[in-house]
Amino acid sequence: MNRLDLIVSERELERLCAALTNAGAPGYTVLRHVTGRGHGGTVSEGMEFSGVGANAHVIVFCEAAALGAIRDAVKPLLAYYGGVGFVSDAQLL
Amino acid sequence: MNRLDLIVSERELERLCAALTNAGAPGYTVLRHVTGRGHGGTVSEGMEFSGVGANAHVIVFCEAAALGAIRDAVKPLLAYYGGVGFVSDAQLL
Amino acid sequence: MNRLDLIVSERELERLCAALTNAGAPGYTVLRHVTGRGHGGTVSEGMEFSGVGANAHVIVFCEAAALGAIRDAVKPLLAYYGGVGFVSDAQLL
Amino acid sequence: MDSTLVLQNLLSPPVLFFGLGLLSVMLRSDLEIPSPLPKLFSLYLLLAIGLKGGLELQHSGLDRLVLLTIGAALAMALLVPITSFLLLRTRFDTYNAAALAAAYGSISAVTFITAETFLGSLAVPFDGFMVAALALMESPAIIIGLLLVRLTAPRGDNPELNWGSLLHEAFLNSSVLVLVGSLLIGVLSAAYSPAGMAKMSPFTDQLFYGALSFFLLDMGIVAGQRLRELRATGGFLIAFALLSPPVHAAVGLLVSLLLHLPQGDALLFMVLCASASYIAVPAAMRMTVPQANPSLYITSSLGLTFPFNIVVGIPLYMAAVQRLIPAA
Amino acid sequence: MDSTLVLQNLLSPPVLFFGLGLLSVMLRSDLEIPSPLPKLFSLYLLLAIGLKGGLELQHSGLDRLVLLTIGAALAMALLVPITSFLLLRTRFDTYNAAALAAAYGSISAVTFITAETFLGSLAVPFDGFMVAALALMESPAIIIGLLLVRLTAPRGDNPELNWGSLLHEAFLNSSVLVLVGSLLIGVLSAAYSPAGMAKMSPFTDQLFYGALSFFLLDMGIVAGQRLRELRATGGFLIAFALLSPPVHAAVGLLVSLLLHLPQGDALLFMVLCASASYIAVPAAMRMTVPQANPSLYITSSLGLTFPFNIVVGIPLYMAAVQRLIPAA
Amino acid sequence: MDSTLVLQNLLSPPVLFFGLGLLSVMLRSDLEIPSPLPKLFSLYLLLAIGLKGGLELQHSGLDRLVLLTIGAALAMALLVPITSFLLLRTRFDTYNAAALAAAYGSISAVTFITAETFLGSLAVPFDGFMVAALALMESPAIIIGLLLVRLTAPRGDNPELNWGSLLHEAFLNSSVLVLVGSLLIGVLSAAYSPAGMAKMSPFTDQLFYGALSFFLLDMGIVAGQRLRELRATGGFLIAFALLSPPVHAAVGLLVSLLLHLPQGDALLFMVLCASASYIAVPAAMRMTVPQANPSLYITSSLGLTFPFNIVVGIPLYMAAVQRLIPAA
Ligand SMILES: Nc1ncnc2c1ncn2[C@@H]1O[C@H](COP(=O)(O)O)[C@@H](O)[C@H]1O
Ligand SMILES: Nc1ncnc2c1ncn2[C@@H]1O[C@H](COP(=O)(O)O)[C@@H](O)[C@H]1O
Ligand SMILES: Nc1ncnc2c1ncn2[C@@H]1O[C@H](COP(=O)(O)O)[C@@H](O)[C@H]1O
Ligand code: NA
Ligand code: NA
Ligand code: NA
Repeated sequence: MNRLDLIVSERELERLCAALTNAGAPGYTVLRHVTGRGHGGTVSEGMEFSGVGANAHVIVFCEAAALGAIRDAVKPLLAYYGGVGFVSDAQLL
Repeated sequence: MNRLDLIVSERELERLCAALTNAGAPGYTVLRHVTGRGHGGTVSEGMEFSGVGANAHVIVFCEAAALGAIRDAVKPLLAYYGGVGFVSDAQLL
Repeated sequence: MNRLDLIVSERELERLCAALTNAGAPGYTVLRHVTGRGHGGTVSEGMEFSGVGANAHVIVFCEAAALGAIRDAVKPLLAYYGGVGFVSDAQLL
Repeated sequence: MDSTLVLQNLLSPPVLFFGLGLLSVMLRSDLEIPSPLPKLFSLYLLLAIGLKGGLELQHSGLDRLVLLTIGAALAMALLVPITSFLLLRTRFDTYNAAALAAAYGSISAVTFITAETFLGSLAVPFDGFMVAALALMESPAIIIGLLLVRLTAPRGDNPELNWGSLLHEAFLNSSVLVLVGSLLIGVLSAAYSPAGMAKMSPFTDQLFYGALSFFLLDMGIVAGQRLRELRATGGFLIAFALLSPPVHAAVGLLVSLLLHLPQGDALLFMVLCASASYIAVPAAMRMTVPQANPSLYITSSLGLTFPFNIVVGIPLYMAAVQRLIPAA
Repeated sequence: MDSTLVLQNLLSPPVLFFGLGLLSVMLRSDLEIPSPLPKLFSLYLLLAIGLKGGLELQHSGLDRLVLLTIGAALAMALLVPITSFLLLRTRFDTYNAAALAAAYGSISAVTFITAETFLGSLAVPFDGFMVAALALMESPAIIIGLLLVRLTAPRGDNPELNWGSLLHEAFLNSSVLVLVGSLLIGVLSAAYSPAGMAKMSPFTDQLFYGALSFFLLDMGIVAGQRLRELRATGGFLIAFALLSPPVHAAVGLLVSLLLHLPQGDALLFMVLCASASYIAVPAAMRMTVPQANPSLYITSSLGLTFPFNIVVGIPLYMAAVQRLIPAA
Repeated sequence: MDSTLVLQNLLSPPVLFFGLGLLSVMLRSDLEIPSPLPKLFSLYLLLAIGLKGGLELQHSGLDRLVLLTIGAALAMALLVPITSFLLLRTRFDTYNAAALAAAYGSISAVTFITAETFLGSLAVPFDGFMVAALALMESPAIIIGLLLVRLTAPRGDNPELNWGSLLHEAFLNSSVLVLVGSLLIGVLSAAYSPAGMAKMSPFTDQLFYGALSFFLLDMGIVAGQRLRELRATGGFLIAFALLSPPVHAAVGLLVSLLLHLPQGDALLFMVLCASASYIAVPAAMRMTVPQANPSLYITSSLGLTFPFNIVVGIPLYMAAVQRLIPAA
């Protein structure tokens, strides 16, 4: 199996989850109120009151066979809005 | 070493942590207020005020030798209450 | 690529992030309000009101080449203040 | 008369804010009251209502009517879940029928509070001991629900459940604890620290109406999100969620007439019977009957029964009360 | 006279708490108002100001002056972003210029609220319908901003954007929804449930000043954090952020004179023109113009323009108002 | 007389809510006040007490008694940690002894606030400058604590610590900053913006008692959780945590007699001496003396000393005050 770690702005979260569901992800886990630093600079919780929001960390465990479709659904969102995605190996407990 | 990712309802968190400790896990890290989608449908923060709670994400780093006991302690909880568990490889920094 | 998972007290978070940046980490993601159990006992959210804080979970994805410098920057902090660090493999999505 | 009461209820700030919350979900706005702010308001409301009830209970004391009313409340907390279970069992498996029955046998504190506020705006008085009835009706249905599962489910399906943890879940869950605790603190402080109770008043009395409105904005959002899952609920449950409240309220009215309760107490008694729990019971069922599907009992109690009672039920019940019980 | 007004503003609790927040960032204290507490206060302020505006609007009704003022507000919500865009485009690419223009064409509710509070402490009256102008000026600039991008950006850069989601973002974002919703609830409740409105008053009126002070403590922290990023902003934008407010306020004063607005309404109108959005617009731009750099539009509107207006702008504009408009 | 005072304190809403929190932990209820709500209440209490102290300080001015009292407070902030260190060093290593000494040399703002509320319910007046003493006693112990480590610990164990970051930690931590900042804002606003201060009053005065009660509910939970870890603490530290408060209070009473402080100020002075910090000091020690075990200094100050003072200590000290100082 594979594990995906996607980190995007909370503003795009709904869009990302819809894309994951459409691409056949069997499930996902979302951690909100996440901060960090990337190419787009530092993201803090300071602006959360304004609706701009912080980041969200989305974790997907899926079969290797499902990875291609998910990648195709997710990559354009990351490219247009920013955010990063990584894959690693995992097995069912 | 191994890394375990367990995602359960916050309602079972205390029980899960007790099971981990009893099974000899050297430590664990808990992220609460986690949302997501799985076989049991979508979990949001909307019902947190009611005590139903959202999900919790529990991470355990342990020696491969300890994995068996932890799996035996955790699997019945996941089977009865729902929730998912995954394993991957990791090393001490 | 590598994935680093660092879990420290929120009190040392600023110091850790500065160390990561100085050591050339290309970015990082921070999850605050994290609880858990380790050699230092149990950490809960109960004392957050007091400024003592809970834990923070910091994730870094970096090239294997950058790992050495990051390890050298992070290990002394973990040794002095407590906290744990683990490495695993990962690839860009 | 009915339509005036409905309109007066509908155009009051708390109900309008509830509507704004519902609307924001329908319009898919990004409005959210982020967690744990709803918890702050729900804790505050329980604490304030407990204190006020305790203060009044201390002044009125425990006479025969109080004990009779509380006894009747407990009887309803047994009757409603058992009859509901028998009805629901015709369509649902034993787990879901029991969890739904427990929800409808228990109460919704926010519905009760909204009814109190409605009485306040009509200047109809009510007694502090009704809060004790509220507190005592929350737990029994949780136990009945699990007993029903035990008695009717196939053997061997229920590992590791024991009476200790069940009673704990029923009587020591946070909402019961805060409500009962505040009630007792109200009784004690009213007796021994009246100056202290007076200094609580700006917090518990004056802010109450605004805090309720703010919380109902969130409840509107949550109820609206639940309404989206209505498809999964099915026509039978929708009918049950909308028709059982007036039926249970009618039984409550009958009991109120027998007990000669005054108008205000009668309305509150009806609301206790008519409302369904979406706080203590779902939290307990999630743990003790994990085989039941939470989206059934939460959607019906929170997405249908709660809005029905808040918007239509309360003025409707009041109209019946005014017709059958003379004003004091 | 000016210096008295400046001092009186500077030494009022809300502005002093704003200063304390700024100071804590400069001194690198670990003071933080943890999320989501700032959201609680910002929702509360919008809700309270909406209700109060609705109450007064219901009393005053919609006469000719009201409609003219609201029309003028909408005209300013078109004029300011277009002229700002033309100016900013000389230094920034089309995306950043448009996002900045949208921010300055829209409004800052907290600046407006602080101006109302300032008028309150001077005992200068103002009209409830100004809140309607505030609500209506929030959205148009979002649309203008995106239209400017569409008309001037190279083709093929904007995938999947459609008018539906743009209008949705402009008119149904949470701050517009809460403000407009509370305004309408205020109008309705004032008409049909005056007792309900009276019971809201301790929550919406009496707490208002304290809640504003607490929120401005957080705004001081956030503005201070933004000020640290000033280096990335560049001299031109710094000048724009500090000079455009008095220029836009002057235009606003001219319009107020033409409309014969009384002192209080004139100040509020000027503040609407002079303030820049750091809530609705950045949230919308992040989504609809992701090519623009948020740290430019947030830093300039929140780190520079907002403190300028709060600390210096409001008393300055008031001094001009007092010079040119006779007291009622 | 003592027992009346104890009972009156015990049955007041704030102390009863503290007890409810303790009870909920003992009964293993799932009641929690989720983070960051406790932070909201603790920030609010510091802000309100600072403002009120500043207002009164502005009215009373800085006379000789004020300066003497503040000087005595600072002397106690040196004496208590040094004597405590010498005692604790007999059983603990230098790090733990110093961290504990720092906690007991510093103060607990919530204990102080509860004592003020207790005086309020007895209608015994006290002076605003006592808040200045509170603010000034918070920091010195942090510095003493680290100095004790430096002077007594083996060389080479303390990397990268410098005076800058220590002073920063001592004087600019968030609780000192909010308290001192609000005190200064209170002084300034009372002088230059009395209307503003009046408008703060519903927020800072009227809500105070209720907010304190709510916060003490959480403090009861946190203290109860700490009490569970008592086994790790050891008998010596338990004795120290329960016996040092009356001893330090007695020294405080002696100083109060020498200074001819009136009853109210004397009680507050005793409470400052008797209370231990579980906010600023633990946060600073976690950073500057990581070798010390937080569960020792947090458990003893929060799990033992704090409840002792809240429940028993305050009325006990008041009984002594009433015996030795004539009412004004
Ligand atoms: N190398 C990295 N390791 C961990 N998190 C990262 C990394 N790069 C970016 N992120 C996270 O992804 C968010 C968006 O990244 P970016 O679009 O590059 O600004 C950042 O705010 C971080 O939270
Ligand atoms: N494939 C998956 N990847 C990541 N998280 C998952 C996955 N499946 C389930 N989860 C998480 O586990 C929770 C419980 O899963 P379940 O019991 O299947 O409903 C869900 O709410 C998700 O947060
Ligand atoms: N084996 C482990 N697996 C997961 N998290 C751990 C582990 N050990 C420690 N932690 C986390 O790291 C924090 C600090 O660890 P320590 O310094 O060992 O007390 C703990 O509070 C846990 O959140
Ligand atoms: Na019921
Ligand atoms: Na503007
Ligand atoms: Na002390």
